[in-house]
Amino acid sequence: MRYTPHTLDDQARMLRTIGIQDIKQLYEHVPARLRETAGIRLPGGLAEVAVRRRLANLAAKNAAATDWSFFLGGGIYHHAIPSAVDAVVSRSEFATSYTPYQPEVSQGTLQALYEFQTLVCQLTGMEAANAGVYDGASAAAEAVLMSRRIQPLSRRQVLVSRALHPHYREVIRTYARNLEDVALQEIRFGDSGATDLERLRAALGPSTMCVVLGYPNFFGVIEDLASAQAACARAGAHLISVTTEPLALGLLKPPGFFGAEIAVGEGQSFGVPMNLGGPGFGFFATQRRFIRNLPGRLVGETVDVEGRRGFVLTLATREQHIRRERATSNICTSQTLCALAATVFLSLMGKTGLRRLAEINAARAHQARARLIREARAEAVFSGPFFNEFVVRVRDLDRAIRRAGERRIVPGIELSRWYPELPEALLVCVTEMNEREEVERLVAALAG
Amino acid sequence: MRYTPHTLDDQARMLRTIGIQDIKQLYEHVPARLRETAGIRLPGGLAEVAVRRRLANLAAKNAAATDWSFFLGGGIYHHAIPSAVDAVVSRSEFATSYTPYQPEVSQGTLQALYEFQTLVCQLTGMEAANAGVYDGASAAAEAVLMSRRIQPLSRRQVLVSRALHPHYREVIRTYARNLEDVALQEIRFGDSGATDLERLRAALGPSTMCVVLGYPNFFGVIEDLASAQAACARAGAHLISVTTEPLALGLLKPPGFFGAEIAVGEGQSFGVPMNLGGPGFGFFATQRRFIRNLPGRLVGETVDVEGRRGFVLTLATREQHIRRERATSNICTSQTLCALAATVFLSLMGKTGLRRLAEINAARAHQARARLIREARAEAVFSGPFFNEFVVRVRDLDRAIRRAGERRIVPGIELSRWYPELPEALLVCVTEMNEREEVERLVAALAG
Amino acid sequence: MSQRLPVKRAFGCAPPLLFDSGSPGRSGFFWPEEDAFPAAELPAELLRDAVEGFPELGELEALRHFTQLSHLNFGIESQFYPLGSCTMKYNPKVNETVARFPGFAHIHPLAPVPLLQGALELLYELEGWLAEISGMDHVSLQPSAGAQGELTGLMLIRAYLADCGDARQKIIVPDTAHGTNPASSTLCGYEVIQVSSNEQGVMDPATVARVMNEEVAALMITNPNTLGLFEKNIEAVAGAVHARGGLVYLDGANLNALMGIAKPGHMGVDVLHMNLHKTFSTPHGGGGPGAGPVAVKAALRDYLPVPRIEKQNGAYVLSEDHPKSVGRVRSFLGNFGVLVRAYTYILSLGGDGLAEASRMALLNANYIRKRLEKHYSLAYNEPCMHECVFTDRAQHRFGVTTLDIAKRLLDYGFHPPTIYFPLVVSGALMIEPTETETPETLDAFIDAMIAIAREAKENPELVKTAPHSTPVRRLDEARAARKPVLRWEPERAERDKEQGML
Amino acid sequence: MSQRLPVKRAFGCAPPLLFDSGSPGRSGFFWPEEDAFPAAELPAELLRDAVEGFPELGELEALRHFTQLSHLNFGIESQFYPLGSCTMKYNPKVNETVARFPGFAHIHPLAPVPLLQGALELLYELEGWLAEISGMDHVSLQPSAGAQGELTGLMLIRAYLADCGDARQKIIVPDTAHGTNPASSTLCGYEVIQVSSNEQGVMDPATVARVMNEEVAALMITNPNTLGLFEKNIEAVAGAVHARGGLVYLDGANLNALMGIAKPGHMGVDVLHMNLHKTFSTPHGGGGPGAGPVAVKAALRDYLPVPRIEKQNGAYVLSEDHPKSVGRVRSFLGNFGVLVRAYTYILSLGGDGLAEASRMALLNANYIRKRLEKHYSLAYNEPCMHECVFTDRAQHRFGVTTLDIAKRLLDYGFHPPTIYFPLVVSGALMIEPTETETPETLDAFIDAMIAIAREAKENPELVKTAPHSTPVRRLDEARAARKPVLRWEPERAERDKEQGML
Ligand SMILES: Cc1ncc(COP(=O)(O)O)c(C=O)c1O
Ligand SMILES: Cc1ncc(COP(=O)(O)O)c(C=O)c1O
Repeated sequence: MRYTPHTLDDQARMLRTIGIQDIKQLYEHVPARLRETAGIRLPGGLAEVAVRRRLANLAAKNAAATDWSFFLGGGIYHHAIPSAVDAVVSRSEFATSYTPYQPEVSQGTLQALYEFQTLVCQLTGMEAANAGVYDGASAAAEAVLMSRRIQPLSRRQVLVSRALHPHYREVIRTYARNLEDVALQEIRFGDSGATDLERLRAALGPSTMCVVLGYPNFFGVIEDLASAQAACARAGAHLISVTTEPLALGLLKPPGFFGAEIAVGEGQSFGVPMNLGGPGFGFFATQRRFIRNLPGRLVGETVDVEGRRGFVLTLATREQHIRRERATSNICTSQTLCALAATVFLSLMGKTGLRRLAEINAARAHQARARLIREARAEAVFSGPFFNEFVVRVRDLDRAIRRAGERRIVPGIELSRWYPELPEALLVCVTEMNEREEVERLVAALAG
Repeated sequence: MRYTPHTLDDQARMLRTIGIQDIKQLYEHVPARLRETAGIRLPGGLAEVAVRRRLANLAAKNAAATDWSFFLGGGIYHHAIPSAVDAVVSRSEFATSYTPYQPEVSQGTLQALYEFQTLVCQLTGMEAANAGVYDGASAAAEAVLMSRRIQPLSRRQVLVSRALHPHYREVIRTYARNLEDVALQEIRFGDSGATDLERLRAALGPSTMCVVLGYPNFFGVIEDLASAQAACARAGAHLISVTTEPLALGLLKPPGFFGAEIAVGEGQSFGVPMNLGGPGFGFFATQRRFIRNLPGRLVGETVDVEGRRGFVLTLATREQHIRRERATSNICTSQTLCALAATVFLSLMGKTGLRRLAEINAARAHQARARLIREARAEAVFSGPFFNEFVVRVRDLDRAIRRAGERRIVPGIELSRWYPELPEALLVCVTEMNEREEVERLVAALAG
Repeated sequence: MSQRLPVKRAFGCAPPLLFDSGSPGRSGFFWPEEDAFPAAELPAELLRDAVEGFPELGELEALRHFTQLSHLNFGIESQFYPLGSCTMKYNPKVNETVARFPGFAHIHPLAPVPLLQGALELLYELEGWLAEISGMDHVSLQPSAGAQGELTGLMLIRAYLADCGDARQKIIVPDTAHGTNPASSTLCGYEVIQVSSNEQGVMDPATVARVMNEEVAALMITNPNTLGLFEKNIEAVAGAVHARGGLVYLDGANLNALMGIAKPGHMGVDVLHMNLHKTFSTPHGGGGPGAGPVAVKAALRDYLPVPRIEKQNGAYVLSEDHPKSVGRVRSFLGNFGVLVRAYTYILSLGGDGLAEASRMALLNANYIRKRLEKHYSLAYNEPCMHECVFTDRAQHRFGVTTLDIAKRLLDYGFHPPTIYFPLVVSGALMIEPTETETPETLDAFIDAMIAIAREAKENPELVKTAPHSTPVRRLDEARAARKPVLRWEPERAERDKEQGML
Repeated sequence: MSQRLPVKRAFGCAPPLLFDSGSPGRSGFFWPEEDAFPAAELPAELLRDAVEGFPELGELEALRHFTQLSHLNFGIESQFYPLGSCTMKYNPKVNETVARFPGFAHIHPLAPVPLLQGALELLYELEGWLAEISGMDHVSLQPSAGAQGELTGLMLIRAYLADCGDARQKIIVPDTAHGTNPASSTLCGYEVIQVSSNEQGVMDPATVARVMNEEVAALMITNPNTLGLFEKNIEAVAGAVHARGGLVYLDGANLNALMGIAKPGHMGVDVLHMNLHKTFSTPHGGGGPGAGPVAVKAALRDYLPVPRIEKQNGAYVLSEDHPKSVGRVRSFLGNFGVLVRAYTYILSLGGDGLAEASRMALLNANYIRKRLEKHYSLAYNEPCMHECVFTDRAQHRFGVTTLDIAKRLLDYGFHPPTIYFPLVVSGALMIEPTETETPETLDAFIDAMIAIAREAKENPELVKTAPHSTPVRRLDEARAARKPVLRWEPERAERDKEQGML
């Protein structure tokens, strides 16, 4: 059979050793009724070439960024991935190993995760980070749950910015729903596209547990974390900063700089292909005093019996396999290989490269916005500062999008499906992958 | 710069250590006139994304077997390559290492080459094989040179079948040309498409050094090696068997079975992409008594100081780096990584798989030929038995080829450019990659 | 002190940390084109300074760092990896090839749906296949891993019961359950009632009936359970739960034992999750990414997470409008890249191949069980399914524990079984060979286990001080937890250098 | 006997041979579709029996075999590999990515030329770039490696002279030349005159003039030569050769030292070859594939091998009709896959980047030379270019040889330099760091060399018995050559098992 190496002789020999004649005897203790109806009605297996043909046909029915011009962000970004990244993550020693339960033969994964944790701290300006969680959205939800573990029972009100990524707000709602004590409240955004700080201050109170803001937010706007943090501090609430485009942290003051208690986000931008939105990974950072409340895996430094440095999974007493129903979270398998990709990516970019890449993104996005407004009669929607994403209003948006589509351009994301208050608004993202001439074609297409 | 890691500080520190101020001092002993005119007038370097774009554009201007139906063989074959093959050869421990001069840290390459030599022996039915040469054509030429090293000065006539691959005949001519004593003579083929054995017997004589036959030959026809070998033996000439489609050896009696003195060929069919015809590798096998006359690298078994088995490059006294002008050949860098690919490929196919794959090729080719003759009014050209390639005559061939081209089909190779005596003859190759429905479309296209 | 110096060896030395490598100003980033580009005008007060302590390496330098790290890892393609409950089967290379097709790797989840028809077709088909394999009615591919599948499953049980006006507070979980089961229950706002398995290592219907009442929302059961035993009373157990209005959740992480042998959907299961990174061959990646689809019976369909993939006159669409749905459990459409691999695996094996896989998984596990039973004592003397559980009882008298045995296996070039799990077995050694291993490999592993049993008797010190041949030897985990060092910091790097630790 | 048993270690054990693995009837080949297909009617007497002793493994089994083998190899991405004359620079990953584009990997050389325009454009452009870099007029990309480039170059010299009615019989080759130079000369039907380099390690014009006469077709010179020294008299030397009607062939294997510094085409060179698998970063693959293009001055153009790539009103064509050509030197169009990588490398670096590469190659080599000169004695006290050559003179008195030093370096995790070449230097240690290595790596290597120099003094036995940490220790090469065992055979496998060698 395809991947089972057993020849008939192998099977016969093994059955003899076991002391039975027929392999069926191995599961005859399974109730007959179940066995009789267990047949799988699927076609037979295919040769590798046939499998590749079938998958190639399916892939051909999708629009890939390799032949289309995407101006799509909204939580998943099209960035350059150096070939060296895949060369590392496709090495079977990384790709096929399990969660590093046996540290003596897992130092590769463990050291890389320790380096990952450090990189996340450096980028977010926080003191401690875990080895990653599923994605940015569940990271945001886990952050709320972590705040709940820390804050007194009297604080269960969660203030969520309406300018936070809609999926993230939904996932927070899904997770919170099962915990009767948590009450979510949405805070509107103002004309700048940033969360309305007046409304935030008004909503903050003695029962507030935490405030969740996007940084930058879903509109690409850079929130004023300084003021938000000040307000939270005054009210005794935690500030949770959520980043969907981590490249921004190569350029912007990090959440830790403002004193955020928790900084989380999606890391896909760092060396992970878009993959229709997954797998990427969630990053999760906090202050040292909170490390025992962290969800997920933590890698720590230690020494072996000969005094040599080594790395291990640590603080496992937080985790499900030890703590079971009292664990800080239920996460077991996470997104390690994507975290490794990010670690490789960031070590290739390095201090100067990451900064430069962020500058290139900002420069291209700002130039594109200016040209769309100047040359394509698009209207600015928000006045706040932004990184590589921005919102414009395009008259007759549907036709404009269709026009662009005919030229193999996807000009951005329509916001009205999540924000009825923003008709004909388009969220446009421009990265280093959008050539100057692509921007020309975008402007032409939207100008009509 | 792109791949040079030196920062300006690094350079300054290193120059200080060396004891100079300016890096130019390192080559000021190079005549000034040379230095002044050494500037390279090429554009500046490009970022990886730009490089990939440029190469993607070039690649898009070629017709790839992934979107076209190729019925092309003629020395390079489109076969299935399991993903596992590239997974192995792309491992940097194999891909980036040098010829294994330091066996203690090259056992990976050395054991694989030892296994390769064994596989070549098993396939060809010969007693010994080297670690590979450049390609099938130079292998054929090297075989003639090897025969020359063995045969007495009185034997310098080389009989080459006209049904041998034209490129191979040309390369033999190119190599022989510099050796005044070697005289090449071509032997015609008969109606079967096989070498005319009468003519061969007539040409064979006391001055004949060797006879070179394709097995199968360029027309896909399976030569009668038994009779050829008998004739050679009688005349004291060496029989050199040359195989361009090694998959045939999974099904056909091997050259060694008939007593050929040397069996060589091209190995691309075994796990190496077509790559516009290179890199592939030449395989080279002979009888034990001749091993000291072999060209190229040889890997042998030995033991280390603790008695453990290990492998080393051996019989180096044949080679250029020791023997210099008296070496058996000048080959140094060969095609090791391709030989490794073949070793992986053959170990995946295995005894039963290789046979089955060969049968599938033969079955499809035979069926296609029958249908072309029956349904597309193509005429059989040769009567001899064939493996996965055959020749048919198609009326109005140019128009037929154009018609096929419009349907993204390349129906085969026109022979008239090499064989004016075969007008409108088409060499058609059918492998496991040509789906049943592709054959339908081929028949339809040629039927017009 | 000298032993503190890094080991000098030809192979397998750990590289220094990224942060202790490189040189200021060095970078693998190269983007000459851009130099002309006008910079964006962003208010200076928004901008950070260069990231302190960030790596500064060249491309080869970085690549060599990670290549050297890879040489410190065991992996399925280098070693036998019989980690119980983890199903470390071969991860086919063709899966990796197709997952990298640009039409899968470089597509955006918020692109217009007409531009994603191939992806949606794949997902739609995969949902159907998983339903057929598991005997359930509907599937959602959203959850990112098994644990998130559990949480999703429990959430929809909760939502379903709430709709029936029958809010309940508790979940019954067997003592053999994986830690994620109780953890997910709590996360879903439930209280956990732990029940113990009987002397045969399985759930007893009577026991369940005894704890089952109107406060209990569901029973979470694993089948085969973590002892590798088939829950032969599962139908009766499910009956007892259903009788009192509860639902049955099946942890399908061990589905690799059941394909073509028994369908969970026929056992009275209402909800289950599957681990595609186990049964369906997607790589574990050193701890993910995985995928943990949930499958339900028809009655629970409306509660599945959004978005859902539907086929409307020939075209695939994403529908979000399901008022009863538990909502969205993660961003976008799940771990698509993982789902492509699982799809490819099922397509490659086909129905018969999957059944064959489960049969061979059982054959391999029982072969090991048989050959080792005279040398190690079995936790339960029952026929096993895809894995078998031993204990260190027989070695205890020599002072050799399961941990020692595991570490000694490393010196023989084998990854150890899962140890000390399930918790009900003291010193558990949980061995899951999977179906992709040859009998020769099993024999080599078994011989090593037997040799270790002998060493435990004749030379216990050798075993207790193992491993002896790994890049680092036994690590001080207590120290790591006592004063956690979770990141590099400049000062520490200095200190360690002085102490010669690196 | 026990030491003959395979080493037990966690990492780095050699797997058994393919032929001693597996099980009869096992195969990684899976092709269910075909079963219906009617078999071809081939005469039974043409068909062989199953291939005796052929491997019978499963897919994972085979993959694990080769993955384990890979762990026994050093490679550039795991170790520093300063192998002199081999230019073991970083082989960029992007080259590997683009070379695998279907539009390059899956194209057929005999497809109609209109279907290959992208490939021909690439080759045409690459020819022009190599001409510009080397200062020559025309280039052929046909030769498969350096040695075949040499042969091709000598053949066209021969053809050219023959056409001039001036057939000649001899080639002058310096004693420092690489072995392929004399070997290629013989293969081309020439007789070799070896001339020795002067006390500065370079060719002396007078010496050359002395041996130069009307029988000599050409001088083969390497610049920088294999001592890493620039042939500073090359113009005069070339003059001496030209004066008597001979041509000058340059072995361009060391071009990595010259880019942007000096063009061979300006030195009086008529013909040269380049090693793309050295200067232009294509991977060595454990011994190939490579590419050894030949470049010539205008006068020799008509003699270049066929086919030639020409541009005719916008389209690229392959022309075979060149009556003066030496003919075809290999099948099809050369090692295209390698040429794509070299093209990508040049495109990535650009003209300035190539010049920078050569400058940094010189910087690295001179840095090593400087730091080691107090610990090892230099072969020649001359400024070096891209590599430097030391000897074991200083270690000899402790009975420690170049071989011992090389083997001891393995224990420090470094690949040794090229040893005992060039032959004119006794106990040569030829170190070529290349430009892609960091100063920190050079320092680590230098420190290891210095430590070994100390060990040679204080503990020579340690060095003489090295390596101590490799999967196998020093191997008996004499035994291998005495009774060559070049292949597996069933009987031998048996015998070895008895002797416990595997
Ligand atoms: C029985 C069982 N249930 C649940 C899980 C959790 O699955 P995941 O790690 O994908 O979250 C596992 C994984 O180890 C398991 O073995
Ligand atoms: C100076 C020199 N010339 C020629 C060659 C031969 O090149 P190749 O190995 O590509 O045949 C080499 C390769 O080692 C070399 O170093």
